[in-house]
Amino acid sequence: MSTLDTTPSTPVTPRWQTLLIRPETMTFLLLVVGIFAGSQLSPFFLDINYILKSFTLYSELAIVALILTMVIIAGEIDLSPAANMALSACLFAWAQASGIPMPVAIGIGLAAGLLMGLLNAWMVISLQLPSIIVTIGTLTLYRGLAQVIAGDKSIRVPEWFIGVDKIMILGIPLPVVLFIVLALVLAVILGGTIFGRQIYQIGTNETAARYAGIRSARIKFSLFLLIGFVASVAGIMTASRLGSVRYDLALGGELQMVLMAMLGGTYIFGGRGTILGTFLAAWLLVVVSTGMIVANVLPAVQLVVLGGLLIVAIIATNLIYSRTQR
Amino acid sequence: MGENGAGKSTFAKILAGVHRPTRGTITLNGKPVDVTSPIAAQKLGITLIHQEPISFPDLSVAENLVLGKADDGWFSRVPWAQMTREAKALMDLLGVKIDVTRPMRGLSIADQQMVEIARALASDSRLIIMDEPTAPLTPREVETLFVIARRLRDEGRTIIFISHRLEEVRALCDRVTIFRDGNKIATEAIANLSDADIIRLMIGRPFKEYMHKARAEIGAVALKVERLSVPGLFQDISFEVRKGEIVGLGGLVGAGRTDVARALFGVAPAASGTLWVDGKTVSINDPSEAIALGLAFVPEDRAVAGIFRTLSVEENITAAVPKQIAPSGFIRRAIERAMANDSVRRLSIRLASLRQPIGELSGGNQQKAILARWLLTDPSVLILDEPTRGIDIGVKAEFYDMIGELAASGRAILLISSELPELLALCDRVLVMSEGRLTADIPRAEATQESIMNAAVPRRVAFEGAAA
Amino acid sequence: MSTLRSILLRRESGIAVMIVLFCLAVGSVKPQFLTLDQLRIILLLTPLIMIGAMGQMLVIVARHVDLSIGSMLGVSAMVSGMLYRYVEVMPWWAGLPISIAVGATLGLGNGLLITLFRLPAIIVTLGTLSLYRGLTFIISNAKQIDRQYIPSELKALSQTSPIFGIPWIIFIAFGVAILTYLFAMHTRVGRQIFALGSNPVAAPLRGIKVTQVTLLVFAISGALSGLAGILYASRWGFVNPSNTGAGFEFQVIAAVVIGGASINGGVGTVLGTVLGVLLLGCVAAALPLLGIPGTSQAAIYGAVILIALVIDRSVRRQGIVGLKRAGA
Amino acid sequence: MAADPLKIVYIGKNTGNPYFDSITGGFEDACKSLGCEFEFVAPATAEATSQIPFIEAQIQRGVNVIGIAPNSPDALNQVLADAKAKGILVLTVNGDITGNEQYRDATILPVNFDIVGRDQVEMVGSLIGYEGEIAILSATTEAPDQNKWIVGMNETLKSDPKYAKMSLVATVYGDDQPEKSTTEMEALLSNFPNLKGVIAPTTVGIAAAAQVVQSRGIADKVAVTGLGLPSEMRDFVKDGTVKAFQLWSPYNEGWLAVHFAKGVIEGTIKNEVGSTFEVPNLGTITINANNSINTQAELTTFNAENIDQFDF
Repeated sequence: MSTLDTTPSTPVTPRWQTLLIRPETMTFLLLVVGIFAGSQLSPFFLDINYILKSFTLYSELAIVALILTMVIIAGEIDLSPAANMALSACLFAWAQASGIPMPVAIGIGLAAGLLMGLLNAWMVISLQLPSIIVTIGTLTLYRGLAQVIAGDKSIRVPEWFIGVDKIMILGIPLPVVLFIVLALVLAVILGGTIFGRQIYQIGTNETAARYAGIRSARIKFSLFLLIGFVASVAGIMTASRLGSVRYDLALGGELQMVLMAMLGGTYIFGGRGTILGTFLAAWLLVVVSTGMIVANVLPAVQLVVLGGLLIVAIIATNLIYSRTQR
Repeated sequence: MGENGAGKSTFAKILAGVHRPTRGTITLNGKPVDVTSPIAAQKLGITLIHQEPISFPDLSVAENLVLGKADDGWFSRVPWAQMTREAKALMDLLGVKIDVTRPMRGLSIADQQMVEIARALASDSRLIIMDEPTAPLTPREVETLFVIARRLRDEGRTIIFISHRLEEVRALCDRVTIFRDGNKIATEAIANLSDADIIRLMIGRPFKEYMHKARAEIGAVALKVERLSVPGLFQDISFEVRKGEIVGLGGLVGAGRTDVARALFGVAPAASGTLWVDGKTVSINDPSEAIALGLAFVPEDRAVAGIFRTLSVEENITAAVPKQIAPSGFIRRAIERAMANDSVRRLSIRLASLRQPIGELSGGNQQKAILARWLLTDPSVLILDEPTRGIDIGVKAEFYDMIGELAASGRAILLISSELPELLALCDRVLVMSEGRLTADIPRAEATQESIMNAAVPRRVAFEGAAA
Repeated sequence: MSTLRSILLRRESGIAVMIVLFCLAVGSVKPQFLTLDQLRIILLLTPLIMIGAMGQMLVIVARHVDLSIGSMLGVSAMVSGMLYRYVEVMPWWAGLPISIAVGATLGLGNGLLITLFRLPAIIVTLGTLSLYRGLTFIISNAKQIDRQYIPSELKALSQTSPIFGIPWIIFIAFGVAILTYLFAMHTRVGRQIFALGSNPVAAPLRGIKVTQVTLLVFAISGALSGLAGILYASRWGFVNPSNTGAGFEFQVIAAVVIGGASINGGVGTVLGTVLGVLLLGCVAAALPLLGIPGTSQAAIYGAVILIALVIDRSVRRQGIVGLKRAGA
Repeated sequence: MAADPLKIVYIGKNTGNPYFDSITGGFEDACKSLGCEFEFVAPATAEATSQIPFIEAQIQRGVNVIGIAPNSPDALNQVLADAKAKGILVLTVNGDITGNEQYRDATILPVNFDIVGRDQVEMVGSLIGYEGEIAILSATTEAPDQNKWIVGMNETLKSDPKYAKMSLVATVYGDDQPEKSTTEMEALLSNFPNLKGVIAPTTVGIAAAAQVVQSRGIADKVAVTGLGLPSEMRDFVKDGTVKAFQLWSPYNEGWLAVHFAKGVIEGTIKNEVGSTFEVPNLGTITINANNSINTQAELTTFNAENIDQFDF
């Protein structure tokens, strides 16, 4: 066959260049800068044990942010997982405090998480409502229900159940280990399995994905279920770390989760992003937050920095992606 | 008038300021004018009535009439009473009964078009361009439209009426201009042209014989369709496609061909009708089910339904065969690369790297990659919807060769195309659809541009005293 | 008959009926709920939400959403509070234009980020929600502006009444609602906001300046948050960097969505929004009267938002189906 | 010992809470006079867990003393245990982790909280002539201090014949939010038209209650009292809406905390129940049961005569 196509293809950009303008590179550089700045701000900052310990405080959110990354890549968003964490944790704690055996109580918490994911999935996929508004509604509802259940009091968990963050594996707290392991697993799933591949394809072009025989509704449904479930796991982990549960557990965590995903270069309109990016961004966020806290920086400045980072991150990712798009 | 893609709509949009011309001048009432935007067009008294009316569904009819009409400052008052009064007067003038205070949402397309016409009147347009306004209308509505159009003409307004319905053009127009392949072919008083003349002028490109491969053995029935219907889109479609056979599906844009294909493939399943694949009755409710049955579908609009623009060529090619590249769920890069490489070689896709985003390829190579995607599924029935649209002439020839080869290897092919020479060159039979119905099944021997066009152009029986 | 039917079918009638039924139900248990005095209480609960809801309604009609209103409220109230505290010559009324201007500026900031970089409003305002809140802390050095610094004339707006014992602040809120009505229904740009939200693709074809209209909408949302900010100082007599305006966005969005504004843009009425606000006010006033703990309030808001979404969805689906059928 | 100045940090409930300005003032002045280093930090919001990263950071900074106004009676247990394990002196100041006392070394409270209920009942009684219906507008349902005082009020009303003609008709909770407190107050007035007095033992609640009474113009009929900040209540006292209310000196809490901490670390004060020590301006202080220390014996009552003497 003759090739008569006269339209020249664009020459491929060299690999080092594509690597340099990846958003993950930006995240990594920011992380380096953050560590440097932290060590300049306070002499107490640069201590690996302290950073690890600080990370445990954010590890539950970071774990959920990994799944959220997949949800965003698939072209949706979920703002409710932090509220989900609170409600599942409250249900779990309330169940075990009212005498239900621990395994059953944990089961109740996890089932509640799944159910909350199911409600989101049903409204977004079956009713085809925009996920962003739906999850703002469910975020209010879930946290509200947590408040109904727990009131203003905290519910204690038994002494033996406390301290998931005190379990060390090779000197690393268990929640951090879980985060790292989950990140590895999800990175493999997202980058190496057909399930992950199809998540990118749905997020890039859902119509084309359907035409290619990809069951996008099913995949999105499972992602919402997954994030609901993982949020409940994270909620119960938080309960173990704190030793008690209140309705305001992980309050405002949705901002942190979205921030981790966005800072890691996940594209808000779907189709792009990596687990590596979110992994780095989680550390970046911890470094920035703890750096400022240990330097006794006014918490107000932290709010400004976090809000500003979110906006800068989406502007930067948008620019990077629009450059590589054509 | 003109065939699909002759450039009628684009021309109309340039006149109305939606697109800018690269060169040339527009002369209006003897003066050269520059139509820079839709608003400028409106100020010049030019109104374009789009094929699918553009409206603001949540605003009232009256508001849709005046919106964008006069731009006298952001905070100037909206004169509701006057607006409603004027809108009512316009509707009365047009003789249509539409409550002008109701929102546009829920109006029939015909009524929406009436609103568009009223809008042209409201801004006192002297030149009204109607782009295929009758396509979605019932005969009675067409008649109403024509009565109004004639009255507007009698008032001294100019109307450009774009259509491919011979009868309508004959019934309404004084002169006809025929476009073909972006060129003006002829302008003539309608009385001087016979139907045959017009059809000849529309299609009259010199018939170019494409190389056609040796015909394959035509085998058993691979796909059979009976009385397939989706209310509002198409009715009672019945046909069959045999192994090794290339069946063309011709017709004008909007005839419902793509809708049939989408129904076959389970994208938008049919409301009623029966399907057989390889002699077995099947029901297909999702593309994945169609694929499992050995169907493949190269859709018409690559950007919307075909490619994953930002993903790699490799990933685009292997998108429909997850089980082959990932037998255990984990992607086997080596297999994937080998399959993609093989496809690239077989279809001679020009690219710099398999890892390159497909959006960087030329249109023809993107289309080849989509075809490659479907060939990997080893389909027994291949539906191609305008496979060569927007592709260079040289690459087209490659596609023709490939389609021939695919049939020769025993696949059944349903080829939807608006290009008559393409249908004539490739097909063993040509089915023609018009207004949602199958109007002809022409064997290769009898297929000519004229015979296809004759079946494709809708002919309305009665305009006079039309009772639907 | 048909006009009666069309009135009954309107969304506003539905909310009005809900309000009446709710009040009767509460009144049957607690008769004192059906007194004029209670009406005053309900009205006093609503002015800030009503003012915020007017801006948010316009934003939602334009197919966006503004999550930062609570923080904008906080910044504007704080700026005026700081001026009251440290600038002796500041007349009491000066806080009104200052807060409105501060709010409008912040809103314009949102609008610029959204239009310049083509970012989704929800993420931008999620970012500025945090950023503007931080700003409140920074300008105030995390110190509350106490009651004694808020001019008594300003506080009097919430307590003294020109007529019928209804405080000024309620008249201001309804005044804003009426102005919003006039703006939305009777100015060209107001209608352009609806057109833009109704069909963003068609809008530029009909000569609507999309960027400018979007900026204006966010500036209005900010300006009204600013007005709500200074009235917060009037109503509660203090400005606190962390409390003032916190959670405001959820109440406001709930009211607007209940009021029938469609998240798909183009649809929303001032009357519906006012009724949505009043319904929330009735709920808020009834809960303590019935002895229901305030902790269930958030859950009720959340449930109400979701129900409104589902209703909106089913109404819209009918509309689309109707259109298709008519077109066939 | 004198080589390194003592590093003291106080962690408030949240920033922007005017109450803590005064406590911080006490800390600052005491640290200046004793030669310690002092920092005040607080999270932006007052949810249960928001103080944890701040405590972690202070441990990392190697401070000697952590004073904290805990946002939760139990969510801080783990991290406070860590702090204690590092040899840091942990003091809860202006609020205790009731039920989890083992996680702090001592608590510094303004007065003996056992008497607050009794004093508040006496205050409202004196305002309404010891006769009629009264109600309580509290903060949150689970606030330990509030509940302790409410129990005290109930017991006083029941046991003391002096208050026999007073009846407590309702206890409601405004969650320390102005809006919520206002609606609860309005509901009280609607539900109990014969209400004579309201005790709001919380700064947000008393201001909200006073405002409702002020705007309704019913100060003669309903007496509002409770615990409030003079800076927030000054206007209400001056225009007669509130005749009198009570509080203590938050400043002294900070002042006492620093003196106590320095004494314990330098070994001059024994942190044992029953031991006593001297603090300038405050006199002799005794360590009560549960290692609880109070700055003053009685609540301070503020009224139109004395309110201008207090600037917090």
